[in-house]
Amino acid sequence: MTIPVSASVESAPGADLPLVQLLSPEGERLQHPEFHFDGDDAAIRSLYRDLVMSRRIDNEAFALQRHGELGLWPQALGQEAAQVGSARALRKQDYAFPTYREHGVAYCLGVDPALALFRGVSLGGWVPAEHGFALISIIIGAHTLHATGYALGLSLDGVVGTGDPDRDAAVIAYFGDGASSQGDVNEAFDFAAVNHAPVVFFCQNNQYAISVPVSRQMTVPVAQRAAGFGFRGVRVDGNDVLACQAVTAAALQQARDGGGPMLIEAVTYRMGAHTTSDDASRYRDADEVEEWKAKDPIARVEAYLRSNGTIDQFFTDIAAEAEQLGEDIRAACHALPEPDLAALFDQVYTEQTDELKEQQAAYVAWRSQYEGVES
Amino acid sequence: MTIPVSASVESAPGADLPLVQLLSPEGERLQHPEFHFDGDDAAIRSLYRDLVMSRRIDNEAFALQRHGELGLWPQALGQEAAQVGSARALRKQDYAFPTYREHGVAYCLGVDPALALFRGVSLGGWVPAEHGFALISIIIGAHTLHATGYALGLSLDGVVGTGDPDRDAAVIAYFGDGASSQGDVNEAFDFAAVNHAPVVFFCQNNQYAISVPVSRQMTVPVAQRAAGFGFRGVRVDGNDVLACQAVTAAALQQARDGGGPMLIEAVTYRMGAHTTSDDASRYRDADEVEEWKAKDPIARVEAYLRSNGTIDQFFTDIAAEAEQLGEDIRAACHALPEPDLAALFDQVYTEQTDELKEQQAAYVAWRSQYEGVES
Amino acid sequence: MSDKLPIAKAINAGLRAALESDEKVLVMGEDVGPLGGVFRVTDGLQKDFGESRVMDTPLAESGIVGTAIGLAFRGYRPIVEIQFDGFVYPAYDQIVSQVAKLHFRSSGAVRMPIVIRIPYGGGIGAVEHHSESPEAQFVMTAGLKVLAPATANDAYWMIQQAVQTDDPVVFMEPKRRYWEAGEVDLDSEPMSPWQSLIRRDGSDATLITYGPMVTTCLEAAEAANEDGVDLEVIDLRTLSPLDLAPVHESVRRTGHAIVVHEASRTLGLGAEVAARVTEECFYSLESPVQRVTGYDTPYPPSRVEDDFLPGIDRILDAVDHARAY
Amino acid sequence: MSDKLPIAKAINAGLRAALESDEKVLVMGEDVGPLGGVFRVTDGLQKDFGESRVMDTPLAESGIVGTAIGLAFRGYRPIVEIQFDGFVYPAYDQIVSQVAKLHFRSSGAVRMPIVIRIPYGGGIGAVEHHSESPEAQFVMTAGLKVLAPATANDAYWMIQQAVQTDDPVVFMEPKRRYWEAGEVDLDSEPMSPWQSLIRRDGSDATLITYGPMVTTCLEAAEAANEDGVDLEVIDLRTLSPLDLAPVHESVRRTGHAIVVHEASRTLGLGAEVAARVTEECFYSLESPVQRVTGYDTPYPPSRVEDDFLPGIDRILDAVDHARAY
Ligand SMILES: Cc1ncc(C[n+]2csc(CCOP(=O)(O)OP(=O)(O)O)c2C)c(N)n1
Ligand SMILES: Cc1ncc(C[n+]2csc(CCOP(=O)(O)OP(=O)(O)O)c2C)c(N)n1
Ligand SMILES: [Mg+2]
Ligand SMILES: [Mg+2]
Repeated sequence: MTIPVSASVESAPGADLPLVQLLSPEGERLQHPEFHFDGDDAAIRSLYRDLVMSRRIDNEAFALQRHGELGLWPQALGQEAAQVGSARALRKQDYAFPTYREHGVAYCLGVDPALALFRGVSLGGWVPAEHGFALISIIIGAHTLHATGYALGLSLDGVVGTGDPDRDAAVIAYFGDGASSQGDVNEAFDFAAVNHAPVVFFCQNNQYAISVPVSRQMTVPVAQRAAGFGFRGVRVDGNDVLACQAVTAAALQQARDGGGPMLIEAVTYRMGAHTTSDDASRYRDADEVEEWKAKDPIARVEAYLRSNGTIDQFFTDIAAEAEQLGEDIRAACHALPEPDLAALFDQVYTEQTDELKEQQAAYVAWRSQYEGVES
Repeated sequence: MTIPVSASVESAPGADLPLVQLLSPEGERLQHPEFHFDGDDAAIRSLYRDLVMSRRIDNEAFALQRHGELGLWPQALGQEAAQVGSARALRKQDYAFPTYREHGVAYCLGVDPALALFRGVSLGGWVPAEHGFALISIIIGAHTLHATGYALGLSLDGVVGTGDPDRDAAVIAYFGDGASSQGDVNEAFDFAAVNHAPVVFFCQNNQYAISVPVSRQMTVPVAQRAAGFGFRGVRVDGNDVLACQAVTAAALQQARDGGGPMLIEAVTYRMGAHTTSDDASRYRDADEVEEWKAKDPIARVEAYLRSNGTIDQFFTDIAAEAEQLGEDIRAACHALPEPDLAALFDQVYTEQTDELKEQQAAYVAWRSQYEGVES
Repeated sequence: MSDKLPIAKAINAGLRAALESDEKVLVMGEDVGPLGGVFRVTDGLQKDFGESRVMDTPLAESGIVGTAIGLAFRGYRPIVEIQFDGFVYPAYDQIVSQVAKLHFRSSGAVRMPIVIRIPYGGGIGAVEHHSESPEAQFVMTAGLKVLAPATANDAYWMIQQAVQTDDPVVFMEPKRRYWEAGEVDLDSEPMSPWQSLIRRDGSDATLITYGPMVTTCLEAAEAANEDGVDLEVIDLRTLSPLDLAPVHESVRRTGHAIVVHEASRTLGLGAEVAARVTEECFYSLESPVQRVTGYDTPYPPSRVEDDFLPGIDRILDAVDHARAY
Repeated sequence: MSDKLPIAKAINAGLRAALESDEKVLVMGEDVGPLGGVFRVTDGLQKDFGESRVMDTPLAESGIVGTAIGLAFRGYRPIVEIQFDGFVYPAYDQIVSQVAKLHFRSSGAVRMPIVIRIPYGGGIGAVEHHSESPEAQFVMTAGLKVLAPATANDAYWMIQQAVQTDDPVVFMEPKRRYWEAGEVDLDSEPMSPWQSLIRRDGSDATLITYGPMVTTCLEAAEAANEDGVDLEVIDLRTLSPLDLAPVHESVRRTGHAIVVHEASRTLGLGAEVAARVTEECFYSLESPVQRVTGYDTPYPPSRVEDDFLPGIDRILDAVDHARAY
């Protein structure tokens, strides 16, 4: 006998379950009994801008990789609404723990794209505390525990449930459908639940973990996992920026108010390959990708805005701004300083050890032999 | 602000939720819409015997520890119904993965009590394949994955869902309320779900993980965890041997039939300390223990049998048999051979390595210097 | 002021002092609350500092270390208890890939002042996974510091110094010595924890050790003394970074080095010490560095642990072997 | 019959042969199915052997190894793929506390014929956690065997021999050499995988290495040759158990030993080799064993990895240093 396997994405767990949706793929506004998008059309235009910029960053970095300027790039194409929608629900005092794919979140939080990391000149690239944005976690799932611990720290600091909107804070942890299988992620759910921690678990279910379809990770939607740990899980159309914003805002507010954790499953699709090293044609059909193209997260916002009086000029301006952003990114990439191994010896510990000092000196001495010598 | 903590056992998650119960603490039979105990009174007498023997083993080993014959003993006192009920639902071809506390399960499967292990003369003590009973897992939760893998192996072997009652097999994994927090256990749930593995997860929620009350491990009953992974969870009165037998039998049958995993939460109480090294008075009230005494798993079976015509002689015979078992255990404990470190070098690998051969020879040579010398 | 305290109580007092002196210090782990830990090392701390500063966690080591990381991100200084040596492995990923690397990954922008306390080693008659010596696994990991006190005074001070360190410290507690009492100087400015210390002067050979084996080596030295052999005993105290300068100086004098630890031989700390001592003292060594260690088997059933672990006899045999080389 | 194959393809062919020859052999891991693994090492296997024998697992390394253990209990021989070196740590507990110990715990009643394949090492320009060399963490663990092929022929045969071994084998694959082609003898009875091998005869000094550094050492030896220095190069092949007899024999001839590996120096395999070689060849050594290794920092950003990793220059410097000692 063989083990039952269902690998096709149509059979993805919960594919037919209702999602919170506030903007249809055709660009029509929808009502939901519980979740509402508060903003006006100006707010939607602002979200649109962030969506376009996020995509532009992603495309530009992709191109840079193709030109050999980056070693690797994990495209976020198709996931912009989930990222922008959730990130725009964050306040200054909140804190986000991303994965390697959260380029849109980084953009919304004012963090430069992770070019340094993917160029191989840095393992980080920014100061987390400056932006409320942790460094990228490559070990799948590990950072969901960091997010939970940070949230615990917020509780200990007394900045939860005080009622002061500028003070009460929460944490958001980004992770993928594949990550949900990791022990660490489930431990994070558990620690968050028993500590009533102000953390929102934001899962971008983009249907794949590299080549593995979500049906090999779970048999029921991951949103359902939350109830098993004692908190609420909500499924949202991850290609609908209004719904993502509204649901995340509500979840963060609950957390800030002292209402404990929530899990959001943003159902979306990874339009590109896993990374520039991946060949998605080995494991999925072009048809499937086509189908999701029709649900594009940006097109629907544009459709809504256009049919509700936003003028052409707005779109032209945004396009020009995106063009400029692309150029800036290229320039920034080329301007990235090369790392210096000698300096890295100082960064292992807060205080250099004698051992490392010796190794550093030996390295510098060794290297100096070759200085000025063409290799 | 402090983190919300609720440490009292009255607030244990789900303390007020209904349990499957087929025999009340007073010894009255109860009906349940779904789960039924199939046996007659002779079958109940047989369960009674196993309960008494299990307790006797436990008491005897406890006494042996107190007399310095064992280094440690984790009492199962109070958990006999959960263990005997579930174990008696197993068939010859099934396989159990225990923790350190499953003395009643061992007894039902014909495995000698784990005296060798707790005496420090062995790390194991039996040949798992002979009894369908794995060695004791001390690393909390790790073995739930082994159980899941074994169950996967049953599927691969084609001994699931054939309809042949002597062939179709399943696995049971024992674990505790504390263990449910471990990543491994949740990964086991996940792997079992996606592979539809014939495994029953049997959690003895005895209210404590050493000193930590279950309210620090979870906020909702662990039975509820299952639904989050896509399979069923059932709460059962863990002090009711009929209910434990009936529910486990149903779960195992579902698994053998190819219906996939199930999680059973047997709500019970650890009447003793965590182990003989523990002092439970540091973290719980005597009152609480008293309360649970009234729910004793053996007394209720005796009450039922006595009020339904089982004669005194039966109880006297069982008591005598238990007495004999106690004596046998003492004798067996004293007869346990001492380990020989020299021989252990041969057991690291299936084939001895040269390195170990040298170390073994060095050890033997070194030891021989002292042979015949009083230390 | 000074006091005679068993090591477990000395650490308890050190933790108390740490909790008192900095409100960002937290204690977390399994059973550290009302129970006070299975060895009572955290006894009374929750009662006095509250449930927010001394936290019983769920039973999940990765979760404990992982959330401690998040707390450190938020400016806390968590002291994590791993209940026994053998239970640290579920947290190994968080320790080696996160705790150890975050400072480096962030070019110094993120600090991880986390102390991971691990009662380790054998000799207490315990079941499997309760007697292991995993220190090498941490010493080999760049980004971690590793301390291994051997005396009550060191235990008291080094736990406080570990807490004050801005780098992550794995704090190895010699559990079989928990109940051995020693004088603790409660006032005097302590010596740096990052230095090894000559515990006994000697001229014939150098014993290099740490943690629970310090006592054993001192006993061996006493025994050797009766035979007219004068052994120097060096307590490494810090395992990462290693402070081998005093060892080199000693070996240059004695010509013989014997490393002693409970961990198995292959790639135990003794391998590194042997390699470095040989590198530094090549022409002074009159015999190759001897390693007296646990054997290369898993930790055996406790009834034979006394033969598995280095004892006075094996140490003296190694000394004889070296001196007769 | 022989064929010129890159190492990745040689392993693929070896896995295919293993799957063909024993129906209890399984392949499992992340992306090993339709994708054929991120390095294509399992390419085509699921297509030919089906989803029950070549299984894409959920994304959880502890789960993968833990379920493999259960399958081994049931009589299977699972080959587990860990996608990259740095992702093995979530499975570390299952590997060191279970896989390694079950045979010992059961007094030999339980066998764990599991192969854990780990593509390891740097030099491919990857991001963090994708370039590590965790072999020492397994070599130090009693109960595990560790193999590290360096050539296509060894890769092809050793993976099959690993699968046939009744003990657990951690199989370290030199990922930066995956694409380097070598002659594979598809017929001839292979030599034992538990032996080291002299890859190049020499008389002036002995380079001791394994895995990806074998090629580098051979290149270094060629370069030295031009300067009239004749280096012997020994490929360890098996890291646990170590087969050092040929090393000792060689060092007794040359008087100089230089160990080369990518892993950091402290408690890298070189420490153990240095300690043992010194123990065995004390009077033959004209210089202390040199270690040419990665530095004691976490693996750096890839743009500087060429300086971090041992290269020909550093190896030759160490040779010069030893010979001038
Ligand atoms: C512990 C660990 N195991 C494996 C990997 C390799 N890996 C990188 S991304 C990935 C898939 C992640 O899938 P998912 O969580 O769905 O996120 P997505 O890439 O789809 O955004 C895998 C297996 C890793 N980075 N860490
Ligand atoms: C990985 C690991 N961490 C910690 C321990 C120490 N420990 C032994 S039993 C136990 C509590 C287990 O509680 P539970 O799962 O509820 O089982 P119970 O003892 O109540 O039967 C702990 C923390 C361990 N054995 N393994
Ligand atoms: Mg995904
Ligand atoms: Mg319990």
